[in-house]
Amino acid sequence: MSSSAHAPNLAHHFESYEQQRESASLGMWLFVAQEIMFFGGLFTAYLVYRINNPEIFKMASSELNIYQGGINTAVLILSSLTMALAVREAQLGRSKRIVALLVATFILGGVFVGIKYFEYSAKFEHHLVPGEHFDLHLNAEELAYLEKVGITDQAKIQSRAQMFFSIYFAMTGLHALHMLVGMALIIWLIPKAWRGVFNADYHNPVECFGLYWHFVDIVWIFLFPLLYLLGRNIGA
Amino acid sequence: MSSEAHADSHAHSSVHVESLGVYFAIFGALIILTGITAWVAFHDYGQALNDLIAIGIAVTKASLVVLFFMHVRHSTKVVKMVVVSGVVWLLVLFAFVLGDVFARGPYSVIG
Amino acid sequence: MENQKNYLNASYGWKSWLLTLDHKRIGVLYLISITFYFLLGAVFAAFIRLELATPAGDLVQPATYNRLFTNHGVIMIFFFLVPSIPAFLGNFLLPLMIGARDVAFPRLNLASWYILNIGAVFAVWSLAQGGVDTGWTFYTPFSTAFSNGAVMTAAVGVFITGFSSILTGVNFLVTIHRMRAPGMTWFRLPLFIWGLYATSLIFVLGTPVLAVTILMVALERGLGLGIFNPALGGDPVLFQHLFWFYSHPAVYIMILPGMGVISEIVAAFARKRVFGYKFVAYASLGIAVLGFFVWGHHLFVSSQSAYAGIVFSVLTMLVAIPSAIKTFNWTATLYKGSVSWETPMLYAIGFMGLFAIGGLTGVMLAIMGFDIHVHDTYFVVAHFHYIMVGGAIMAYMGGLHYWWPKMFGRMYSPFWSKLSALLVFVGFNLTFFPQFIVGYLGMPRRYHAYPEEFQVFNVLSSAGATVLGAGYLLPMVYFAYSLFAGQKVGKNPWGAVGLEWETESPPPPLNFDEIPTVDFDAYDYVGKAKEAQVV
Amino acid sequence: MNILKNLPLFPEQASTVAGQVDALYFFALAITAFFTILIATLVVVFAIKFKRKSDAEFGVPEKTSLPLEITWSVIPLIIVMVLFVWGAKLYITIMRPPADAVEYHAVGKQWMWKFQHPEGNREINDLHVPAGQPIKITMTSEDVIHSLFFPAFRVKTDVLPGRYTQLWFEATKPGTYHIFCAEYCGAEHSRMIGKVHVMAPADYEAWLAGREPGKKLASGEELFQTLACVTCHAGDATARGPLLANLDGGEVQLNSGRTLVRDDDYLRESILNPTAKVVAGYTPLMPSYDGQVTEEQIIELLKYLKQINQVGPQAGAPTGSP
Repeated sequence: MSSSAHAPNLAHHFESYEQQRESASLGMWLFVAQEIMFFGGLFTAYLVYRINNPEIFKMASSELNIYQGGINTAVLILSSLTMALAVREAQLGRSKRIVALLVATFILGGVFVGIKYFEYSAKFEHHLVPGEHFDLHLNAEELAYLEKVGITDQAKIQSRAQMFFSIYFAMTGLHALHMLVGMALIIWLIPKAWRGVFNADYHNPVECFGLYWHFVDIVWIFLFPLLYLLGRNIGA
Repeated sequence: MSSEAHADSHAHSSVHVESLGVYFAIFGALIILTGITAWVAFHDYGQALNDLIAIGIAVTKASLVVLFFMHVRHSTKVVKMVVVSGVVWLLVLFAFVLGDVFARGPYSVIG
Repeated sequence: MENQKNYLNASYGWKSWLLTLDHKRIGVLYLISITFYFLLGAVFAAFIRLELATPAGDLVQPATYNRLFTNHGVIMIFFFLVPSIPAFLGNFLLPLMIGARDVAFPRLNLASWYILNIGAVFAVWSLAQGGVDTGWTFYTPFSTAFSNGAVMTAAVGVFITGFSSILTGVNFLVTIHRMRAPGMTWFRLPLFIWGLYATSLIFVLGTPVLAVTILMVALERGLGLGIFNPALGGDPVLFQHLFWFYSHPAVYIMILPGMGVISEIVAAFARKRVFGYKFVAYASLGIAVLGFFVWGHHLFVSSQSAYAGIVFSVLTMLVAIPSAIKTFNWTATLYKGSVSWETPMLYAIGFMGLFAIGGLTGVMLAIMGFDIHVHDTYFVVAHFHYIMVGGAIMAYMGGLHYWWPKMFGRMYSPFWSKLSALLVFVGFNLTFFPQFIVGYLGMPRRYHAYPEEFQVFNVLSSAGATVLGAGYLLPMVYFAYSLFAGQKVGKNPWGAVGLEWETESPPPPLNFDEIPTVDFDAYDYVGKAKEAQVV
Repeated sequence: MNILKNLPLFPEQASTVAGQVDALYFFALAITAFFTILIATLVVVFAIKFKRKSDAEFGVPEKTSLPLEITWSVIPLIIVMVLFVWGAKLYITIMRPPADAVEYHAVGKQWMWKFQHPEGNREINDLHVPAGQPIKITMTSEDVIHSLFFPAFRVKTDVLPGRYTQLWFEATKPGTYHIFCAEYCGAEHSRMIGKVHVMAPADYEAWLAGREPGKKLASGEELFQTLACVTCHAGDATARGPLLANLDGGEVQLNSGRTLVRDDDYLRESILNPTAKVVAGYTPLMPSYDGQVTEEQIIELLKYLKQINQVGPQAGAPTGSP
């Protein structure tokens, strides 16, 4: 204790930087495990209802804009790269580069949320928000496909499509909320990085935030195929 | 809080700094896999196979992020255990709920 | 010792408490909060028992009664039982028992306390809005579409409170992994720490599922999404799966740390190492892990498939094994011990009897053919009160009496505390044993009025509740007295083994002057005996 | 004290399974009592026998005994496995109705039970059944989840909206017993109760005969005519709708190529969402009857459809109930 009493950024109850760093990283990983289970509840609901309504989910999924979803996937992966690099720079203690990469991550996060905003607006315009105004329009080809697999009841198609969009909004909404929280945390990190507090001994905040950001990326890695890519194979 | 902190910090106190090349390679792999998963989605191999490929690619991508971007490759055993537990518990939730759903059949019969 | 600073007198003023990062002060903050929530929950219980003293629903309106039992459940479970032993006793003792200066994340620790109370504000606010009437289980579609209570507010409260548990769990796990004193190996850890570790696992892996499930209910009720709505093909049974995925392990959140407390008390007051230490330690983990595979026994009559039911039933049966191991090992610890009948020990002895009944009736409920009849009757109510009150609260009271002198440096009245232990034991049995009988007779739970032939048992129950209430109120008096006028105690008033007993009472702000090096096993009463002889 | 005169400790046994449930209960109770008394006795005896005599006294340390640990793990394991197997077998018995069970219907609704006899009589919160006859109750809910509970029969099953669940019993002892709703369902949950009247078969027949016909709901046959089902499902080869035969659990092939069992859920869906699962070889042109028929009318229709099945497919308009 006495040897590290004057060490900057070493909390009083830790004996060494290594203990502090490993504690922070383990703590963050436990939080990520918690997040897995949190989204896990939603994924369970998705799986149950998709198993119950495979064909209608495909039709509803086709309504999503694959370009917006695809670009967002790329944006998020790129932001994961900039974040990973920010952590690397933090390990090396290069403040300016940390700031630059954090800013890049923030901007990419902003792009993602921006695209999400346009995506949501389109859903409102097209009456794809669950509720009494919900109205899924299917073209003749899609209707023909559904008829071929034995689904012709319009009320059922509408209700199950609403279920798809309920889950879509719950999952992507919660994901977007995580993005916003992440962006707020970047704003908290940037001045710290600017002041040069991060170095090989002390970079836990950047590293832990990185774990959070990557986790949010991973959630999207699953959401993209599960929500956007269904039903694209029809007629292929 | 001061710059002296940098001076007397041991340069590599047991922190593993990954090389830049690894990060860019993983990024490339993630983008390519995203392309493949989108491409496959537009081809019909039978729904089961399509789903299997989509999930397989997503799991691969997630593993790459976890192992490289999140440094689990160089993490302590405890951290690895936490990652595995998180996934295993998720699978428990899936398995038992879906087991019942399959055995019970679709819930509702009303339109 | 007199002039030494301790955590209580190190600083003064509101701020020094409300912004404290000291785990011991945060522990005391939890004590104050959960005592308040306990009293609140108890008031609801009192009204319930008063209403049920007569068969007719004549005291309150049915809608009011539904709000009473719902709020009794919500407050007692989420705001008292879940944080009770882990967040209060655990917070205070975990760093002391493993030889650390604090938990790994002190600020997060304080945040957890605030989160609990913010959640509670919503719960209390829901009372001001007329209360919530869904039962603590929030079953859909009643909660999403039919209830006219303040479901949203209560759901938000439960959601927020969940994060208090999660963050406490994260904090404890990291603390146990990373903050142990030199020489404090895994198998030198006191069994209370093993209990906290197992509990924290459930906090981290179970609570988020409850949080997201409650969130889905709120999204459905508030925003019109339809995840459990039968009209959209939604499955109310899916809600039950997700809900019980957390809520069954939550029972182990309540009992596991209690079992840890009992291990500590039994060892200290028999002056003997807990028999089969490793088995008891592994049994804690076993219960925590197995506990995640058994939730479906709440769904035997809910149209869950028989196949799933059979799997859940057999897995539930297996939980009996680690529970039996613990109980037998505690009993064996007493054998050839040096048993002292202090108040904490009386609570521990009471716990063993009541937990045996609670656990064995739990096994009975896992028997599928039997559960069909007693499911959702007072048999279930009696069973889980035997676990939660007869088990968890008895252990909580035992722990509170055991560590009270450590926390505040003063002793309480042995006479009054023993009397209260007796009152609690007698009152508890009188309250809840008749409920087994009336449950088997078929009285469903959550009934505001009931057929006349059940009255005898309900009168007994209400009478017992009065005794039980007296048993709980008494400690408030003698503990308050002890705070100011109790006899001062030294480091180790019970002559117990454990790092927490090697520092001052109350402990100094940083727990230990020097971080101790541990070179003895947990409950090393052999070493203690030698030491005593030398002296 | 009046209430003390008739103080029950066990509910009446009034069904074939009640005795079996009670036997299992007594066995489990004996085990519970044995272990509780064992532990309580040991704890108290040890606490007295080894009471601390002086403050300098310490416990005598003991090595953990592996054989002991194994013993007190394996014995409980064997006991709980016995309980599990016994319980699972009984569960199957209680959950699976016998083939000769007569089908009744129940609809749960905040806060009442609506019952229908196979003969078409309707009752609210009262149910008359003959003793000695297996009775299967097919149930659904109009709103929230309820649970139909007959304590004297030891049976209970949740009643869900949008789905059929089943429960069966064979009453053995004439008498009047409780009906409870066991799943919390809102404000008047504790008033969602009723009485089941078990009658000797002859009495039951007399009771049935004595019911005013006006209380009866339109029979399935009448509905079949008034809803114009008969126009398409008359049963000849040229009809637009499929032959309504072999409806009770028989298999049918669909347009999609799938084969499924024609159970109640399927029939119900085919009335409410006729185009959801169309029988192979037919075009989906039947209109939906969602909103036009009540749950009880559907139940009547289903009963009638199954009667056709028993009488034979050639009878386009078989004789209905008397």
